[in-house]
Amino acid sequence: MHAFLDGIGYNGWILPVLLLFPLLGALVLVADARRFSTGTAVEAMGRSRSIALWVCLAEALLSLGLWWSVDVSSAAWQAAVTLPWIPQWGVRFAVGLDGIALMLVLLTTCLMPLAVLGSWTSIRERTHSFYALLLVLTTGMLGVFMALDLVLFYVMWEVMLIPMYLIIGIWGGQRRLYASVKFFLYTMVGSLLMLVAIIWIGMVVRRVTGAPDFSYDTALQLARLGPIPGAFWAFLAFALAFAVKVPMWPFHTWLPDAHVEAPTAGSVILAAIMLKMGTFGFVRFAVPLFPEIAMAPAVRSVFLALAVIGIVYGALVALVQPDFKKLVAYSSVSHLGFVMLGIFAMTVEAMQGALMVTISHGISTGALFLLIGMIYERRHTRLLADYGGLASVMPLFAVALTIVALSSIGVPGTNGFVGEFLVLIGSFPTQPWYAVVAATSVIIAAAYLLWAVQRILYNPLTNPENQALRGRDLNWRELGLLAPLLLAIVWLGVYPKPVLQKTEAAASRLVQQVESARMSQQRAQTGGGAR
Amino acid sequence: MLAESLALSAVLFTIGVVGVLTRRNAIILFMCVELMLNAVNLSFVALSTLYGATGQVFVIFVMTVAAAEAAVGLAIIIAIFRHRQTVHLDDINLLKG
Amino acid sequence: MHTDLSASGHPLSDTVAALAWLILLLPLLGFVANGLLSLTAAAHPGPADPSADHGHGDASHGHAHTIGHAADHDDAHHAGRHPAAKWVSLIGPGVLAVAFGFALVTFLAMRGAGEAIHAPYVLTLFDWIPTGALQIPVALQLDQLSMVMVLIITGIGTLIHLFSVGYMQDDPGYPRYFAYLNLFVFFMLLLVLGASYPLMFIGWEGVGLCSYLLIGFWFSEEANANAGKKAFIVNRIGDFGFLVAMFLLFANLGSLSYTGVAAGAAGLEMGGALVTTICLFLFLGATGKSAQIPLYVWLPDAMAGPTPVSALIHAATMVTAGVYMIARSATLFSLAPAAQLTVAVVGALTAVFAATIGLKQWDIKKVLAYSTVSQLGYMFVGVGVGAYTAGVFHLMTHAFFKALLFLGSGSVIYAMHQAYHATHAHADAQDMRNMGGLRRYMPITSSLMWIATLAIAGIPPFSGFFSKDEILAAVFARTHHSTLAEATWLGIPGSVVLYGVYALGLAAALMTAVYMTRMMLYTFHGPNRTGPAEQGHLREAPWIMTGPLVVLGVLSAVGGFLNLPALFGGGMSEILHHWLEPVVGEGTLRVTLGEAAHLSHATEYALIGTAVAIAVIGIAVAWTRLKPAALVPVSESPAEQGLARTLLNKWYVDEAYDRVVVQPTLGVSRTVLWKGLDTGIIDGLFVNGAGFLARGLGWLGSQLQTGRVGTYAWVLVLGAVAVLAGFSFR
Amino acid sequence: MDNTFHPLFYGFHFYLFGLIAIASAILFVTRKSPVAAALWLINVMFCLAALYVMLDAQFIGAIQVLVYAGAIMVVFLFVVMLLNLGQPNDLADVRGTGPRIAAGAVGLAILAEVMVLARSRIPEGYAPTAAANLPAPAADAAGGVIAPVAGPLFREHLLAFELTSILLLAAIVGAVVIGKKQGAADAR
Repeated sequence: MHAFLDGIGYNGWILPVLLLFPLLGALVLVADARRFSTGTAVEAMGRSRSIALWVCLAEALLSLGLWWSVDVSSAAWQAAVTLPWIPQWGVRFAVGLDGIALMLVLLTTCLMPLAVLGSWTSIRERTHSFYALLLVLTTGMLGVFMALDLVLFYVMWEVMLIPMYLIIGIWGGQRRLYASVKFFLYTMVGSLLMLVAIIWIGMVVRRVTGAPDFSYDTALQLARLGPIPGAFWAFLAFALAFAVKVPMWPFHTWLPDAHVEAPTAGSVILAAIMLKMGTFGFVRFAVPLFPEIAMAPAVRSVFLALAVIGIVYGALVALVQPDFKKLVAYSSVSHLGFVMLGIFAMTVEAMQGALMVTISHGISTGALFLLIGMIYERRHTRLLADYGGLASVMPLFAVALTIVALSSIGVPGTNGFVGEFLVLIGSFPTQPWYAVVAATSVIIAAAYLLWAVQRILYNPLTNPENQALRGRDLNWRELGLLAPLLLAIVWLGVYPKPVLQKTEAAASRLVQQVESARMSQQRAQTGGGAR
Repeated sequence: MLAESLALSAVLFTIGVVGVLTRRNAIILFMCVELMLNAVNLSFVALSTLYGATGQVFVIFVMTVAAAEAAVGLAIIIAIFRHRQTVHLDDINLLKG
Repeated sequence: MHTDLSASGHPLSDTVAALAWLILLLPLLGFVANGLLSLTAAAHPGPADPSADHGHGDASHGHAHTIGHAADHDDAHHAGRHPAAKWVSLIGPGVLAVAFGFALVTFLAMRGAGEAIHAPYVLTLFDWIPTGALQIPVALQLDQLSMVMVLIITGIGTLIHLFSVGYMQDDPGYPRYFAYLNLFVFFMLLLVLGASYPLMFIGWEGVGLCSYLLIGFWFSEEANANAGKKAFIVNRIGDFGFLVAMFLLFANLGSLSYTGVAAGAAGLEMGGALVTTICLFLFLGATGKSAQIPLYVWLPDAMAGPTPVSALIHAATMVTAGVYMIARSATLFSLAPAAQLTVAVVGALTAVFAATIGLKQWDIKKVLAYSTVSQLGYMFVGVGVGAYTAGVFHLMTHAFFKALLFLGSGSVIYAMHQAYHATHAHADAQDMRNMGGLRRYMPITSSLMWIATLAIAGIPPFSGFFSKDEILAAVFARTHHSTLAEATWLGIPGSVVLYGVYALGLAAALMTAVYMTRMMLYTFHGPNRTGPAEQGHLREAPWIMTGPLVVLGVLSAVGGFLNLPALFGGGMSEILHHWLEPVVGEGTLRVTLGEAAHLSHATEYALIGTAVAIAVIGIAVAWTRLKPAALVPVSESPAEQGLARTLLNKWYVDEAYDRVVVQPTLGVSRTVLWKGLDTGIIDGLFVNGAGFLARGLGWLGSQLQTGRVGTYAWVLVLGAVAVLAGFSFR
Repeated sequence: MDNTFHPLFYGFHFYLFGLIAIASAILFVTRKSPVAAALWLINVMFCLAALYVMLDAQFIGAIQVLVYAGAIMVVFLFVVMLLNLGQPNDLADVRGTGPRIAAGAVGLAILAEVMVLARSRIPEGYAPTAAANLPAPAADAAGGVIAPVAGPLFREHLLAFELTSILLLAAIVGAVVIGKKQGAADAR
């Protein structure tokens, strides 16, 4: 496999192609929409979704090569491509991957075809523009994961925001306008602060080296120069932008609204991939660029406290949600609280656990939203009280929902457990009390999900509308859609070794780098004390 | 006589301001503005005894401007009056925020 | 799957033991096969466009009628047999029988190797979580303790599977039932065979999952679904304790495998805070799984599941996982006398508390459920005082007679169902008040149930007597000259605590004898209350069900000879003790300060005498005081009064938990967290607040544009005045 | 110059015209009818003209009378007559007592501040340079009274002069357009 990939110089061109291919697809869709404006809505739906599906599948196939071509053990950026973009400002189109980014890119490319399949019959009007937006969204997300240049990262961050805003705003539920505007403003405020921080970094680099340079590696060198005045505020700006995206506790109120009002595909992508932008941001930008500030005891305990509050708070509030999508949204807040706990505990196991939770949360919450979409298509309601006894009329759906719920609860043998276990056992040596409090959410998670599953699948089948679902279990498309996710849930639960090994090198490099920075800072403080 | 004329100019100016604030008739408002301009002219002239003729040059300019302003202002008042049959300032509030 | 024979040096490595993972794999294959059978039959993928609501569907509706549809009938037993029932009846029990065969062969190989085996035989299959310092391989550990457990699980499991073939044959969810049962056995085997705490934890949560699925098997009843959910959540609280214990172990000892922990434990100092906390958290996990005082509430509700499930999971295997876990961490527990005393005290309290509730229950399965909780209390007393062999021995004998009791009650319920089914009566088939005098209709079941009752009461020569007596003797022996005696528990000196535990043990034994005899009297003796029409249909259950009962009857009778006290057996004595020596021996010795329990013969005879006397008194009291003839069927029986009512309502513990824990949490999270904090403060104040602020400023600005020239003049002049003031005061 | 010779005469007349100006200004503000107000304003202007002359700004004094009082005030009167605003009774012109008191207070505030500023030291930056302190523009024989004004008007301030002429032109065109009959404007 290696020979074949090197033969075609795979690493040389793959990343830019991965970025541009969806845009191409979007253009084709737009062209097709104009040329085909005569046909009925149903035909338009058929054409647009099949184009989108083929583009996403091709993208996924293309990206699978990365699994072999990216050599995770080497410290250099893999499949790196650097093209000059705005030379005066020292801005380059620089993309590259390490172990962490590789897994997130693969998660994105593999989930997109499922998202398209998920909205196969639920999106009926203006389908061309819907799928075009989905493809642009893919580019934005992939760009964020690959960017090695701060300005490119920021541009991709915004490119990702606009399509999602439109998707929620146009194809959403009743309160979609409120939800989409809230989502947009929330993220925009955060990202503007980040822009200021990026420019600040550019200026500091210019002051140090004479020419402004926004590449990530030079920014990393910056961290080694020791404390720079204003670095704290830059870190805070980065942290706020990512905290809104994670979402961390106080900045999470956009998530339930955005999820409830987004169409199925929107919810799946929002939960499975876009929330990972925040945690990826912390792992790639906020912590490594300002290690001594991020790891300063005060800052670190604040983030740990917010993470743990997020975990317990998210779980408790999910317990009392009448709306199933809101319940899953709050559970996402809880799961991503685990990721933040893992990141700020700063041990190799905790970091690996954090990355494992991001991937497994992407899979299980993505599957959960797809399932909700499927029953919403049939019953057009998200309230748990309207359901009951579906297991006897829709056995396939019941099996799928049970497995996905168990993975989300984190029962061993599913992917959920591996991540959470690693985060907890990794963060215990450095933060025992935070880990114990976070572990209590294991109980609440079981409570709210099982209660929800019971209200949908088990209780007596009294509601006539539920009885009418007898002949309408999951169809072959939906089964084909869920099969890879269920397989991934069991596979990652039983044999997570390949994924863990892919991310181990990058995680331990990050931990060593931050630890060395913290040690040098402590030495400087103790040494400095004498001065 | 400089101090006294400046004082006088100040008094006249203040009377003009009070007039502007209290009167509701557009015409009278304009006249008060004229009075304020005259007060300013007085101070110009008073100071020109000290700083040379440029003060007086400015008085000329002020006068021309005052004339132009009066002309246009009155034209506007006439147009409003023809349209609204009143010059009460409080009734003319089409530009409400 | 490479079997890394790093332990190749081990004597067992070349024998059949190397194929131990087959024992584990067989039930998993059974689960997959039954699961597929269940799904393929029930699964009919719906129409391509799901939202096209074409009413009640076309032909597919009719076809789906027979399969997976009957589950929502109140009485799930007669809706017609599942088409794949034949295959499932073969796969389900067959898989387990083969596994049992393998286990036997491995056991014989292990016996053959004899004394040569001191180190456990660890078989590493593949890496599960290889990250940084935490390397968790999927490894199986085969030693004497896990061998005993595997034999119990597969042996009794096979019998119960055979019984379930008869019991569940007519249930439409038949393949689904056997799929879950096989999955349960797989996880239970993984729990006992796992070589490290995380592996045990997989099995731990896996069995919790299967008990959730099986308790809520007839999910169309809300009560059953609630019971399943309650069981899983309460277990999950226990699992939280187990998790924290694992974190402590990893953080302090750096390893999670048994061998690693045992090596690390040597460095821990006796009675230290660390080892005590670890043991207490482990015990919290055990209370969750094995239904001890704080977290026992789920077991009685678990009776909502089918009876064979109650027999297998909630009597023989799953609930004993806690005992196995403490026996497995004998090295840790023996270093923490305070923790051991806690285990013993909680065990004794549970034994008495559950026994009191058992006195007044009318549902036959509830009586047995509380008796299980009580007997588990006994086992915890055993392992709590460091007599790990006694605890495991009672675990084994209890598995025999409790499985027999449950299966017996299963065949009684089955018979009652057949009777009620025949006459289409809708009475509770599990309530003792509807039974009575079944001895005449079900002689075999009743005589076997008598054997089990005598065993559980502790009448010699039945197995219960030996195991229960050994625990009580062990407690008595440790009241002086043992690490426990010197330690203190919440200020009370160890020996006083142990005497208390002994007294509680005797009280529990007395009550056990009373409620078991009460159950036997009300079900099998006295006049029949089922009703004249039904009596014709009451008959013995088919041989597929009564066969396993006979085998269990024999085991309960002779089980005691496996570990005769040194007093009687001479050469044959303490077989189990010698067998488990390499695993738990060292832990026991540390508790007894090096010497085995050296009770003089006189005191031993005295102890045996008191135990037998207690049992006989119990039975006699029940026999004389209770009058089955006075009973009337449920429909006419009066409501209970006073203490009886509190006992019937299980001291209102469930209601207390609900009011103290569940409702406040829901209330707080709904009003304070969600409505108050989330939508109220964060959303209301900050997010929408910011919006409101912007709009407010806009409105304020617009007020200036009144359109009146006067206002503008005023503003102008005021501005000028302000500027002048600024200058004049500069 | 004059005051050195007849200080008393000069001072007396100065105060005389000052007081008359203030009195007529007050009366101008308080009159109800616009016509009366206009006439009082003209009176103020005449007093000012006199003051200008006393301040050696004879040309300005003449212009004041000629342009200001003569032309602008005539236009005002003309407009008043045109719009027949004369009747004082129907115009509750003056605002209520509240605003008037406030206006008075504001006026006093301005006066007070001006007094304070007048006494305060002129900051060194703005003090008149020695050169500017040359003797008052004596009416030299050649240019007569107008020369000192005309010189700077056409030398330094030529641009301003041209601009004002353009301004006047614009004003005229504007006034004509605005003042035109309503009908013609709609015809377009």
